[in-house]
Amino acid sequence: MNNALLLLAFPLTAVFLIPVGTVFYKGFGRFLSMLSYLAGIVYGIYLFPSILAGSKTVIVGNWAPPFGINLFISPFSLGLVILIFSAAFIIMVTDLQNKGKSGQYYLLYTLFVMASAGMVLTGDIFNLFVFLEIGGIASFALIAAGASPMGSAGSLRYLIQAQITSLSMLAGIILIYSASGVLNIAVLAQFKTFNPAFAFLALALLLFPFMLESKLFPLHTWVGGAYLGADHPFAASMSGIAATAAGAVMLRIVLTLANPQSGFGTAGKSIQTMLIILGGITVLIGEGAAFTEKNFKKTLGYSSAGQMGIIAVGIGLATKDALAGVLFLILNHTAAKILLFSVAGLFSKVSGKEKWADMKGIGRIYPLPAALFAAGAMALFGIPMFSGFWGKLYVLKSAFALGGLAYAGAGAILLGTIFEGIYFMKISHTFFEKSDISLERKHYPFFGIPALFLAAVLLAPGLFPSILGPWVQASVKELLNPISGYVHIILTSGGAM
Amino acid sequence: MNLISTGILTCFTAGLFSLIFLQRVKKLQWIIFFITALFMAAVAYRLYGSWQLTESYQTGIFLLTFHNGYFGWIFFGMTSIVTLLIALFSLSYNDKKHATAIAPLWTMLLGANAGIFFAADWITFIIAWEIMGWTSFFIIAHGKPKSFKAGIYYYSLSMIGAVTLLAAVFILYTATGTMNISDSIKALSGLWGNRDGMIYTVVTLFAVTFFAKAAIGPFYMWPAKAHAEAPDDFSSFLSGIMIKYGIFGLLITIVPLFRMNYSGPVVWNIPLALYLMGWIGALTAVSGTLLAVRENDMKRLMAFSTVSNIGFITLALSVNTVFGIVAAVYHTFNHMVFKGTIFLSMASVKFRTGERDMHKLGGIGYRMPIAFFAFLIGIISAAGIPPMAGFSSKWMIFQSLFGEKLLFLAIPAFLASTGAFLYLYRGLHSIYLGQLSPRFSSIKPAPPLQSITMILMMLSIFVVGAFPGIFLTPIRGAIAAFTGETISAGFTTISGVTANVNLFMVSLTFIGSFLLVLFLYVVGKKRRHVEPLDSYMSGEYPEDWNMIPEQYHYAFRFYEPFEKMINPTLERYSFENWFENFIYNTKRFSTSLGRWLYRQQLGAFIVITALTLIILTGVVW
Amino acid sequence: MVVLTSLFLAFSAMVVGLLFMGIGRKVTARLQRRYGPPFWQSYIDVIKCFSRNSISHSYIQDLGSMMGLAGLIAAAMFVPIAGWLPFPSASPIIVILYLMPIGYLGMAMGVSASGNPLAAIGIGRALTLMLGYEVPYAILLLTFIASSNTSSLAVLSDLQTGGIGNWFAVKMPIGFIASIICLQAMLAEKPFDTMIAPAEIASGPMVELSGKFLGMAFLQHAVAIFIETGLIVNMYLGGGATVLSFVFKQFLLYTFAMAVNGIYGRYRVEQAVKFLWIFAGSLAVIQLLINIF
Amino acid sequence: METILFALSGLSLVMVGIFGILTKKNIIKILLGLNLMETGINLFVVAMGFFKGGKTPIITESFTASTMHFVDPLPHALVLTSIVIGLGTTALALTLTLNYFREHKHIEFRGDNA
Amino acid sequence: MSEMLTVSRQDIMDGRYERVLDWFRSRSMWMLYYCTGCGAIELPPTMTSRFDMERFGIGPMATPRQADILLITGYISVKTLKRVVRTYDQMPEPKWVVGFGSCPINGGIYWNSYATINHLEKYIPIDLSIAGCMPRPQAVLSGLTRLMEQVKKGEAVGYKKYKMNYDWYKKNQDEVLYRTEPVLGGSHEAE
Repeated sequence: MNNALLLLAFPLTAVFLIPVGTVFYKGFGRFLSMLSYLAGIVYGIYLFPSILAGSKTVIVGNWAPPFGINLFISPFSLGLVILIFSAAFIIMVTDLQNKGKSGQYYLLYTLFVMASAGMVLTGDIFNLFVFLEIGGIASFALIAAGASPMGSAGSLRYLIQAQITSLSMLAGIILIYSASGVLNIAVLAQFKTFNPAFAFLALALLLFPFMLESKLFPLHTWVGGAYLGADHPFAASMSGIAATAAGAVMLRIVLTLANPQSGFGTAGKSIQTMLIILGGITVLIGEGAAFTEKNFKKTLGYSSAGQMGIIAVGIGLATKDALAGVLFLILNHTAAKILLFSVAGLFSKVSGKEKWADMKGIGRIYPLPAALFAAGAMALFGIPMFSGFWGKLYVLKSAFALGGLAYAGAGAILLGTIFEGIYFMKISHTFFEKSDISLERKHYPFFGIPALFLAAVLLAPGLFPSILGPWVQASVKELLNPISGYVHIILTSGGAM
Repeated sequence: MNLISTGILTCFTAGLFSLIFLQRVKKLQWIIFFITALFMAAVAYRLYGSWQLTESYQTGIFLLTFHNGYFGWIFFGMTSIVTLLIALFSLSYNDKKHATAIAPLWTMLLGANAGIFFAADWITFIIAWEIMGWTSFFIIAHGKPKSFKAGIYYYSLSMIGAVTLLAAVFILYTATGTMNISDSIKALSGLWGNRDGMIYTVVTLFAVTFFAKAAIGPFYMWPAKAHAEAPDDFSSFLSGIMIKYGIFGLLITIVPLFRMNYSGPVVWNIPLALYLMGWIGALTAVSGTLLAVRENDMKRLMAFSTVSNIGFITLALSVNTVFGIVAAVYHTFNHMVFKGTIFLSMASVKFRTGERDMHKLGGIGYRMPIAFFAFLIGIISAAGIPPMAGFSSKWMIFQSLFGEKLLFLAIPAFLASTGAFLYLYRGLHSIYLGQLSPRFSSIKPAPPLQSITMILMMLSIFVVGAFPGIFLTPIRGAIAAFTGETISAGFTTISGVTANVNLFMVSLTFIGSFLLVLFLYVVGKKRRHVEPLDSYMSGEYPEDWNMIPEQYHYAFRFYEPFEKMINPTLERYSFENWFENFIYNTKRFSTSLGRWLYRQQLGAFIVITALTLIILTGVVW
Repeated sequence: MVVLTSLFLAFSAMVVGLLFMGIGRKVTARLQRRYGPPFWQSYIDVIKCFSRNSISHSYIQDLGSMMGLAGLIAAAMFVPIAGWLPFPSASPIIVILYLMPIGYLGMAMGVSASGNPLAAIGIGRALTLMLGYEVPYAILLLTFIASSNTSSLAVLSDLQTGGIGNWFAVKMPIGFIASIICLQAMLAEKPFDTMIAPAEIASGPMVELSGKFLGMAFLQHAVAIFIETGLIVNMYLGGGATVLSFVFKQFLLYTFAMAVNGIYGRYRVEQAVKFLWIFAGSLAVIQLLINIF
Repeated sequence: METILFALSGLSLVMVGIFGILTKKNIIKILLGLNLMETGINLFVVAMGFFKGGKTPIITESFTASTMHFVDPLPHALVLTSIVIGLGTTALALTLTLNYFREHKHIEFRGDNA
Repeated sequence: MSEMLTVSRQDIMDGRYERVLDWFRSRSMWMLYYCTGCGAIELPPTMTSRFDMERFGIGPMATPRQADILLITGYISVKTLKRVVRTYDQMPEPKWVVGFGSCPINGGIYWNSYATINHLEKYIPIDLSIAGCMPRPQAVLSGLTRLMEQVKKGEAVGYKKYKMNYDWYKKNQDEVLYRTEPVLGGSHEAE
């Protein structure tokens, strides 16, 4: 059994089994979904050493790449899939304290995780569309399933916007198909006869939903409602999993298609410029919105937009350093956001408040979560000793080295960092402020252990950046040399499993 | 043995340890803090002499390097000693009633302190700088709503400084290809004449960073908030040591940059940019002084005094001579000691009384003599009056200005220097002299440990006042190692451009005169002691009018006529108001933008989407 | 030997200062068509003050008074009298200008310790006034640095030897006028005596001084007169070839100041500061500009 | 020519849909607009696979690859998927609208419930 | 101890050493005017160019701390007595009191007023009285020169008398002062 399809098969099996199992045991959904993530993690880690040695492609249904669907398992995609599964698993663990979620919730959640993982792995743009839609539908439902009465409103808005973008993507797909006759990224990467303008439009339409999902300006307007509606675990997932997947897809598509051998070459360059501009604006708008926002979940959501803006700038820069930074940032953002959302969830639960400004003094009753929040926040805005620092540093370094427009991007990142630092410090300190809040202190073991683990995940690469070294180097090498690292492997099916 | 990194790691480990495990035992946290400070002082002692010690660690693409240079060491050594004294003070200050939870963070801050001074490459410097930023934020805010406001103000400026530092470093790195601090500055100076625009960008960014930290120029307003609201014992660290990081930063970046290969425009023999910096420093000194004169809160007053002194130091740095640099560093160290003393004395007063508003105090000096003398010696030094240490450095700053004939810059400096008498006397009078309130009539003198600290600091001010060589000799050595040039100065004599002063002689003269006057005093007829309230009130008995001593304490709006004179000007040109208006308007703008974007999200979204599509297509076709 | 000469200088500064004060009173009296006290009246006053009992509110008052006089005496040691100094020093003006404040600070501290609000008001005014005159005075100092690159009084007086034509009062008349205005303020004579204002704030800083403390305040004022006039003599009037001519020039300056004192009213303190900054300050700046360019 | 006609008619449906989404506040109407848009895109997809005179791409006896012109079958397959997804989304959206109605007692976006 | 001690002036006069200082004291006498009554109007002519008090070293001073002479220029009402006593207490020794006009001597035209005291001597020791209503500047000067002579001889010893008979003076003062007690209800009552 050495088939990477299993990575998707585990959650998919769970999805099918959950409705059946829930009939017999109410907690079955939670159990099975967690089991499937765990299986995914274990299997991913099991595969990892061999993948690090050489990327492989998995051909689905025995149809060779130009025609059939293939999954691509590389250090980059496998690493992110492991990250996604781990994130899902940890979110589920922190959520263990909340009883009473139905089986459907876990079904949808597992579907969502599966779709996210699928987006990272797939090598076919229509397949990408399908995963996107599956994930989308799951998330609309999950947002609406959140406890907040705003759920359905936020969900509806998100739905409408997401549908428009995914329909645009469909149009993009068909444009590309009509011009080239293929849907496979690897093939497209070598397809030369594109009108650059046409290529730009197609590529932009193709990236549209992912820009939406990673909350890039001007497609970030759904953030408020959706985050407000979703419950904390799913808000964390949107931030940690969906955005990660979207970032991975953008990385894959932009870097693979924009290689100079492809007809998308010049268009890709324009797309990268666009990403720098939009990313820069997103950082400013996102952090600015978070700066003025008082609702805890929305603040974190907008901050997530800001982070994705930095990642977008990094993708746009597309240098070795920038991509290393992006990988650091993705890891950092996922871990930190899960940590922050879990703390936010815990605090909302114990205090019954939604706004962080109302949570004065809660950190004096729950010192560990509040301290971990501060740590996560600092990781997010790039304080040294956390991985976010290195990520930002790498992105900035390459931005300043490139010059020109990249200066603007770097300026936006720096300016956004100021806002981010200020409001995160505000929030962190608010928890420790003296107040007359009186809460009974309860113990939440399912919070502490995963939160500490996340803090460790944030801290370890920060202190010893070299532990991520092999993965980052392999990924960056793969992303920067799409022909040798991606196209050839797929087209020759050399590494087929 | 990797002494530097061991020291820094010790600080962080000790800090984390006490943060995590000693939350319940505040006393132990402070003891750990003191031990760490002691350890760092020992490290400083051990590091003396081994000037070639370099420690580096490979992390990712950057090499983290520490280097023990004479120049960094002298700052580190000085700060370590002062920190040790403050730590000693804190041990006694943080009793059950006054304890704050800042000790672990402060312990970590000591590590950042060492990191800043020993960093040999920019990444290390940035790391230390950022750690310093957030730890000090939490210390300043320390859980009080009012302090928190001050802290967030401080941190905002700190963040601005941090990001400009990042930008500056990366532009520098791109241009020079090296992360090593001194190498990169040297390499950058090689580009004078070719890429002046880039160099000025870097200079501006560095200037923002270090001006923001040192409260120079438009950033003059944060010390008043942060110093005032920080824990009292930390205020002296903040004012004495932390604000000097900015000066250190200027010393390692802008100052050497303009000393090497400069070929741009020149005003009065110094580079135009430095001349501008000089004016910024001079205006900072003046505005700090004028604002301090108006203050009624003792910690705010001294914070503005710090701003004023920093202005002086900037002025000396801008002179662009070795003499000026020596003067600046000397004044930096002097300021470290005397402002530390002053803040410790005020902390002691607050420890006993709990008051910070000066008009509510008064007469404390009759009850707390050692605190009073510490403050007195401190302000004499701060005012730059011989025979205390402050005079010699102020004198050198003036001499450095005279030496380059920067006479117009000297005018505001004189104004600030004389204005210092005003606010310093105000502090002395309002806190320690005048009428003693019955509320404080039974307060005890400062506890022994606090007294010992203050006595030690007083003595050092006095001794350095007579023998400036104690500071100047190592400083000259360090500057010689740093710039390759040196200045002449004796152990007791400071030489200026226009005249030399033998400070030992000045001290002796003063002591001799004092003895003479003491003789006169003894010869004169005996004195009778009366209570402060028994004073000339047109023959009136204050008790008859239900008057209490506080009402006879003239402290509130002490310089009202003068305030009336300067208030309109100060209010018109207040950066603080500008800054606050800016923040307010930014917030308003982003709120309304947010409303537009998020409330009408659907319509806005689609319009924008459509527009984007059209633009995308339009741009391309 | 140095100690003895220093002591001598200290006493002579007091003696000369008191003499001036006495003569000044006489001059004022004559201006007001009175007979006036004998010129040795000030000596009597001081001795009487020391012969009286005194009242002190706290140890700080004693200390402050002593510090006040000591600071001024120490400053006097640096003023060359016709080129003569008790011990070798360059006698830089800045040292003198900054040693005098220790005297004033001591005095201020002493009277503040009495707890009388009037004293504090007086000191507040005095310090404000100090801000008024120190700035023009410092600019005058800068004019010398601009013209002859020295801030040493000894060097300055040496530069002026050889006739009236070499005096800086002649060479830099504008600066001289500014310095005369500043002198008036430094001596706290009318129109700049708002810090004393006996009828308003009961003689301000001295309100609680009695007996020997008052005596020390008198001596302090005497020494201050000696230093302040001596500074200007050295700076502008050639310093004097002999001790006698030096003292005579001081005397002239002081008499002039007393004459002005006799006929003027009193400025409010902020008016005084404005006057000093605008008139003395701009005169000094003009002189500075002339000297630089 | 017919391909362009088809494509344009599809795109005009998209425009109608966008108009609906932009101008209407009633959620049902917005969803209708969305569906119109979706249909338009589907039409566009199909149009992209069509050319005049193309045969049905079904393998029959008369199938000879070298002579026959087929319309491209892949877009049809894609459209099928897309329609299914659209159906699912619409169903979900309607459910959400029902929820929305329960919570707000109306089915309009009023701009104040971000 | 309500009886006044009668001691001869010789016993409490200044000693030989003090006499040297007394000369200086006599040549430099600073006055504090207690200008409650109408007599103060006679002082400006005494000071200004016609008579010029300053030639004897006599001059006005602002506060009791600096003054040697307390000059009571006119009647003393019951309320002001308290202030006079306080002022006198605040003066450092040696100190002298000069009664100016008839009122401090015997009440003058106010002798039967309910609001004034008649004999200031009962409350504080008076070294010298200048009679007249009003005494002219010549009289003032003559009185002051007499005081100078007394001081020079060490005979002006009122302050020593006051110290010795403090209880007697205190009793007399209290007899009057209780009438002025409730000014604002008194601070001790308010607390």
